[in-house]
Amino acid sequence: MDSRIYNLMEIIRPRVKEVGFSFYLLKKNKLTLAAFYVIVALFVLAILAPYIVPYPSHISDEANVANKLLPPSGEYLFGTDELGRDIFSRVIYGIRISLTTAILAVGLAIIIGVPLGAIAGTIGGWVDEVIMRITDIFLSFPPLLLAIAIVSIVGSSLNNAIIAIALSWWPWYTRLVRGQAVSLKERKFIQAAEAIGTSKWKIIFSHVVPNTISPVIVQASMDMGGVILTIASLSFLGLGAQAPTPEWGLMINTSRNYFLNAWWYSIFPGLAIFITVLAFNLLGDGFREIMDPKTRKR
Amino acid sequence: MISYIIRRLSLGIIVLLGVITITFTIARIIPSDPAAKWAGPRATQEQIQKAREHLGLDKPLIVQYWRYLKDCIKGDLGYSLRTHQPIKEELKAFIPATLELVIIAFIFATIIGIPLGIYSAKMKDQLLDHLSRLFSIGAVSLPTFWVGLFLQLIFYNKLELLPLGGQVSNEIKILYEIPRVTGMLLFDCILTSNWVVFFDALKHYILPCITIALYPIGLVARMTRSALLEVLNEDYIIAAKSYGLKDRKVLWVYALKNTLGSTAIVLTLSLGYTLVDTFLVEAIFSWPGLGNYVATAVTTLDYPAIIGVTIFSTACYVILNLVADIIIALDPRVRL
Amino acid sequence: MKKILCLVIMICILGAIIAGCSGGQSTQVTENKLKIAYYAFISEPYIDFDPSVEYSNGIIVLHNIYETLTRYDVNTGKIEPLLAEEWTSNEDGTVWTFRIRKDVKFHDGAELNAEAVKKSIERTMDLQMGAAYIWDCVDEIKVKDDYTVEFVLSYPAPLDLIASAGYAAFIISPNAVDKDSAWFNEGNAAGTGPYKVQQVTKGEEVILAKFDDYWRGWKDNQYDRVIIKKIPESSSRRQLVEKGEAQITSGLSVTDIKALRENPSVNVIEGTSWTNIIGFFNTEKKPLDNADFRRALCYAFPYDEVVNDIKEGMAYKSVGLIPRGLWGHDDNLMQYETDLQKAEEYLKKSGVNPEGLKLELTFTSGTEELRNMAQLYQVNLKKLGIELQIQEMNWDNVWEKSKNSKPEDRQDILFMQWWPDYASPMSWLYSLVHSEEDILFNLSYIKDENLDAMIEEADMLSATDRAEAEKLVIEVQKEVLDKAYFIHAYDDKSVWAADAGFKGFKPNPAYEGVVFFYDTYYE
Amino acid sequence: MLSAYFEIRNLKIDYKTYEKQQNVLDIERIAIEKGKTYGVVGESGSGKTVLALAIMGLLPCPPGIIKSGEIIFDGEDLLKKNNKEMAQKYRGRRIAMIFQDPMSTLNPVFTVGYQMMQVIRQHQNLNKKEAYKKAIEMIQVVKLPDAEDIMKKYPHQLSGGQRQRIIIAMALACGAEFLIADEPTRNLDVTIQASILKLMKELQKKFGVTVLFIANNLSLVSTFCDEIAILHDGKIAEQGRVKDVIGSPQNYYTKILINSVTKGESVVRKKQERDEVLLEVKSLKKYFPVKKRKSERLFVKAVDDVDLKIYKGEVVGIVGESGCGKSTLVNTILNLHEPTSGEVLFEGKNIFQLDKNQLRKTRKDIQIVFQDPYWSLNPRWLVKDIVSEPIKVHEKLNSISILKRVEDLLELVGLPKSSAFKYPHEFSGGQRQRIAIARALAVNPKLVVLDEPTSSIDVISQAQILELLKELRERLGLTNILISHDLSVVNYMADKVIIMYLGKIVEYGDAAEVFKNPLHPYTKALFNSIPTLESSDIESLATLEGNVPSAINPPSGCRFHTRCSMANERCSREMPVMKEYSNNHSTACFLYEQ
Repeated sequence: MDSRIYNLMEIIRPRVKEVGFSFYLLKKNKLTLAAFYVIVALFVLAILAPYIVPYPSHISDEANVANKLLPPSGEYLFGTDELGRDIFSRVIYGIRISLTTAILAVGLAIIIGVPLGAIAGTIGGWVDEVIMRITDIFLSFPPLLLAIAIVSIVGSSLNNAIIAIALSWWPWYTRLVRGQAVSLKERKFIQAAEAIGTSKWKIIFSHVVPNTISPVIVQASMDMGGVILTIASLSFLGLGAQAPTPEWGLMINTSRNYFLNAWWYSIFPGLAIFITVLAFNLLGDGFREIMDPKTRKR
Repeated sequence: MISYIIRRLSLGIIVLLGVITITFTIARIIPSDPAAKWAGPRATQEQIQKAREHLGLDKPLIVQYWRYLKDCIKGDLGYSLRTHQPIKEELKAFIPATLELVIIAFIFATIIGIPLGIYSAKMKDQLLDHLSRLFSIGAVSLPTFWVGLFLQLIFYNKLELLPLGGQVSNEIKILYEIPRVTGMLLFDCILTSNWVVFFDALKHYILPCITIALYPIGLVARMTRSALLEVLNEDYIIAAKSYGLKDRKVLWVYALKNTLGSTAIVLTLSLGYTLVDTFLVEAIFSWPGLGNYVATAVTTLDYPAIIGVTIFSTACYVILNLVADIIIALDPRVRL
Repeated sequence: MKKILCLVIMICILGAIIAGCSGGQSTQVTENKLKIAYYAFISEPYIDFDPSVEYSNGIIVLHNIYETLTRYDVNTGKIEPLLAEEWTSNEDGTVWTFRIRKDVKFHDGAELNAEAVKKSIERTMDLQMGAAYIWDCVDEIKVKDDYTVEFVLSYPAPLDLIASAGYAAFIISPNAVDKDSAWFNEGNAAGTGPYKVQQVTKGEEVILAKFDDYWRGWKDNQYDRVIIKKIPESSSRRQLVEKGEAQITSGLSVTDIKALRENPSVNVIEGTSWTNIIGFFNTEKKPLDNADFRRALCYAFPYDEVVNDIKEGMAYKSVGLIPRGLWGHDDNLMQYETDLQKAEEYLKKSGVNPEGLKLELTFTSGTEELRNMAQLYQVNLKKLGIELQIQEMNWDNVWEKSKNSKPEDRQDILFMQWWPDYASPMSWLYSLVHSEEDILFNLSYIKDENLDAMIEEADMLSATDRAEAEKLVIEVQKEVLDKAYFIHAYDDKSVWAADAGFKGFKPNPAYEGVVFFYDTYYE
Repeated sequence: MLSAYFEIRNLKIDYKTYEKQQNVLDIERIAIEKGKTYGVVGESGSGKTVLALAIMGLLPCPPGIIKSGEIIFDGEDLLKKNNKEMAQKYRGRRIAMIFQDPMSTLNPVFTVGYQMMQVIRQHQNLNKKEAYKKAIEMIQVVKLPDAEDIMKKYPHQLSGGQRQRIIIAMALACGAEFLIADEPTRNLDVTIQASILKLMKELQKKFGVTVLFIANNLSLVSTFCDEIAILHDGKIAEQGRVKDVIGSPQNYYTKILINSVTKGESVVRKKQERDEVLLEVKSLKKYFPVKKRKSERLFVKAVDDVDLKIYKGEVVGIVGESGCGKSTLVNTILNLHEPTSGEVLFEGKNIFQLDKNQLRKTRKDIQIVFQDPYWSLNPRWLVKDIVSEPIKVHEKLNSISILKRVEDLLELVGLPKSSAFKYPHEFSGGQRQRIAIARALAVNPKLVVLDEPTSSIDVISQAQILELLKELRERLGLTNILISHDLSVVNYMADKVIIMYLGKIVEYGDAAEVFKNPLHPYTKALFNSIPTLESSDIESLATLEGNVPSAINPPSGCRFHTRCSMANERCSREMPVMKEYSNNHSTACFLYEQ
């Protein structure tokens, strides 16, 4: 046992080096690095929102109609909305909503999609055929449309929107992971495990799934942007978040009525969506390059 | 090749059957009673019962499913609960306007997106590449509806350059005959050489087209770039260079043809996105298209209409995928 | 090959754009003699083009194509003749005789006579669609002579009023009466109205052209063409009117109206509306079955803020259930005020513990004012310790939920607009207060035999003894207010924005959203 | 100093990586006289390909940095030319390159003809017709039949050998005078390798081309070239005339290299009687169905009617070219495939009829070590998890005793205990192969299959791994099946040898006997087509005509008769059966009937 503790440093150092290497690759791509910082900042803002926002009560506890639709000023950085609430505070709080919903939707899609893909790719045969046909069916719904259909029928709420988006998003992961699994089968450690007598399920979940993590992360980071945009679109159609939730799409939807008088009401939530989605897309693109084994070769 | 197409076709049919099944399921699990909605708010029980019989909802599920399936195959998508009109007819009226937008966006995506992606890949990590990446990723990160609103604000309200919405000006509509051949206005104008209407319409098309084309242009440019970069790393590209082939030839001929398959897929994919984007944008531009129709159907919970549109767009999507697959099949690497 | 194709397409498009920019000016449309009235409407101009069936937006078009026997006059507040020159009823209001105007032509050339009236109304009654129920009282329609028609009712009813209804009271050409709905929905119409159909685009727009043989005749400065077009965005509609493109529009957001008031080239027209906004309590569910608790909730509602800040004065505070301008309205009725202290008192009195109490509020999505109102209400209730959950839904989902067979599964509070099918307070009392076996619109789920009896009696009297009926209507309202069955949020105003040159328009609360283009002219 | 026709002076190339800027190439001088052949031997990672690309001006910079040096070709310094000049004047026109992997060097979406004509027209002012004629001519020069037919084909429709010939044709099409061949035969079978090498030699003489030949195989380079340089870690370890370098190596690395090639001879086998049969394969067939075409079902007959016996404690080597069925045979024995027919008896029991429990037990007894230790270890697992995987499947132990076992196993294969908590990528190829061996040994198997255990690791580690395997076999009394295309490895390790061709065993016997006295014409050709340090020149190598026939539709009669120089009419009619020729040495050939 002693020897193991003794060698701890030796074990840790390569991991640190690995992380450092990833960061080095990230640094090489300025745009990706900028996106990375933006996302870190967004997460920090989301977590600290209640403490840094000037009017936390403007999220749902307070309204001051007398101050409605004031232009940006020192007091209200982004102006106020139709109920006299501080748009800046609400936009910052909106990060929380967007990030959590996006993470939940993507997470749900991964939870459904990845195991199915791993099973299809590893087992093959008719199981593969059935899973992939179902996947094809779901893939052939244009992405937002299925969500629109589901939410408009089961009722609009943020939770329903998340579920609907996950339902229309999982097939991408199934497809991706299946492809990975099929190529992993070529790698001999799967055969080795089979030769040893490891069970199929063990092979799927301890050999195949962990090895699909990097492409799934790449896909997920790119999807985050798409999902945020989709949630905003649903809210814009009145099918997502409910007032007074400071969701960006809902804010833009509301602002349409004040569009000509209060440009600031539409522009800031719109910019917030744009910046967030852009950052995730850039990061996803960068991740794809970084995680690509070709680039990873030193 | 033929057998491959047949196989793809049958897969497409299976997918469509699946889509119909899913929509049927969605339609049956909704809480509200379609018969009551059909009969109207003050209907008596008998009237609702009559509506139920009329809509075939009194039959066992299996029978309903079978009927639904048969109808769908015949292209009959049932009746709108709101207008009581056959959805098929309503779709026929609304599809062309949307289709035209989508086609124009598609053309833009092809003639702007692909070259942009190519140059970006060629100039990897140079300024042009960074700018083009920023543009293409920016384009896919913008909320379309928001862009539409601001374009209107700038070009109609502030600059007074372009019209606010609709397809043609009212004066033109009353004074001139609006050609109707395919339902796609610009195209019809060209067909009938009706240039007055054409140029008036053209002005109306600019803002919606820009709004809608932004996403596919960005998507196609982004995907073309990454597909091309992958190919440019291949041995045969280095080999081609080692034979002394010109860089231009290597890029535009040797590398590009290898990305054809993925570009085709992205183009199809972008069409799907574009179609859905029109749902968000058409209302803003008062566009007499499918998106406007869906938006109304959604707010009034006209679920047969929603499902009709869903089935229609899915069918389009499946067919496009088929086309893309056949294009890919032309790639000799795919062994048939 | 592909490159060449791309090039050709690109050149075509470029050429077209260049030509389009320059061509726009050169092919200047020759000065047109036609005068066009463009009505930018918030939604689809019609849903069903069959005048017997349409129970929605369509009246804004149909009232310019078809006419009714009588019409509610907004200036006099009375029912005035239209296609009927005069009418009488027997004493108990069960037999009504209408004399039909002579020399009135339908668009298809047919003559208006008693037979045409009988067939039109019978068609509507037979189809039993839309608002056909308004004729439920009619037992038989008799043609007395060519220009006299007699209605025999099974119970007393104000048939002159009913004949002026916004929906389901149109007179259709005898040539069209036998046609089915499909024929109408192909864009056909045949009425006696001032305008006939020129072109319809379903779901989008309707273009109407002046009917030269219209019986009231034409003046020079009336409009030759009418375009009614769907423009869903408030900002778009506002911009159209501002730029002088559209002549008239409505349904603008309060900020847009506020901005337009400053604009000299735009007239903002206000008128009464019989629409009011009502909150319904789920009285079959705890703790809302407790009248004191409901009173507490009524006292917590931000009445003034809603009228002054959200509606910016484009609404009145409600007094009672019946909106002003309609008989049965009484300004002296008690009305709840925003008073959180009182609310607190009633809360204590009710014995309901607000801690952890969550109330669900539903309303139809997309209604900006309701959303804002709900949020303000939410803020107020929070001060009482009650959490209000706002749930915007499709009307169908709202309604479906409210009709759930289990009271616990229904919403707690529901906000809804209500307006009458014809000018009578009975619409509120019968639909919203009178007990129902199958829930339809009695969404506070009131079951009170006493109230039922009063309402039934008032209805009977309304055709014969208006004064007595009015007393009963006020009585009912008193009781409803005392029990706090509803939140009487506000009575809406009808607010329009029109081009300064667009004259002669006056909003008519009996025909919500309708512009009678014959009455309008340009200056 | 007078400069030679081609000369590299003081070339220093760095690669910029995450940690540091690393020197990858540092060559003091390489000089080649016109018309000569110069060989560079080095293992992967020694900087060979960097050298080739640097000469062509195609080295990607960054990450590459050319720090100093000159590459002088016919009096001009290539490093001073810009890209355009290189493309117009040198690449393809005067200097051409043959790449290592014929599979990926041709663009898959264009026909061979199109690609050839593109290259020809780039450099010669020819119209389409003339270019076409020239292309046909070049295809004939590289001795491919049906030139017109080949022009129309896409690369994937050609075999590896044909593709490499096309690449050679393209390289020579425009009259290049200097040819860089970067492992031109790497992915080819030995018999085809020999014919490609012969072709190259012939064309070199015919066109008077100077060749820079780069490869990792010392015997190959020494047979092909006049002068050689041994490249190690980017530096030249030793250079000079072939005879001098091989005959009296000075450098330590060169010695190891030479040693590794010649090790086979020094082994003395202990003769011992073995009578206990561990594994018996009886008329085993494994057919893989391929796509139905026109209602006719087709099969790839990967293993066709194979019998063999393996005794306890034996090492049996299986030799054959790719596609001969050796991997399928092994996978079927491992029960990874269901056989089409026949049986595999392990300790007398048919493994395909076992119930689940018995099957698990057999799986425990048969283990495998794969060829590429990078691909055979799960990169997301710690070494302890990899090694203990079979233990967890087959034995119920607590985690501490498992860890103890893992540590013991790691020590057994010569790795430190602390390796247990590292990931595979932290190890070198040789070390990874040790981990794979440890895993195979974890549950005390009776039979260990070694699938090319040394073919993808460096020479120094190769020797150590073979040593380890040998030692383990002595210590644990293992029975091994050894698959390898490297005859010297088989010769070094195996007691018995099996030669396979197209799914069938053609020769079988004691290793010493077979190596000394090969009987079957295929075995002879196979043995003789491999260049050795002794083979004086390329002409002496045996070649086989034609391509390996398709296993979907194998030739009738003796499968080898289409390529056999001794074949007669009977061979195409009848299938020869396995006959014992001398003690423990059998073959299936009519030549030895009498």
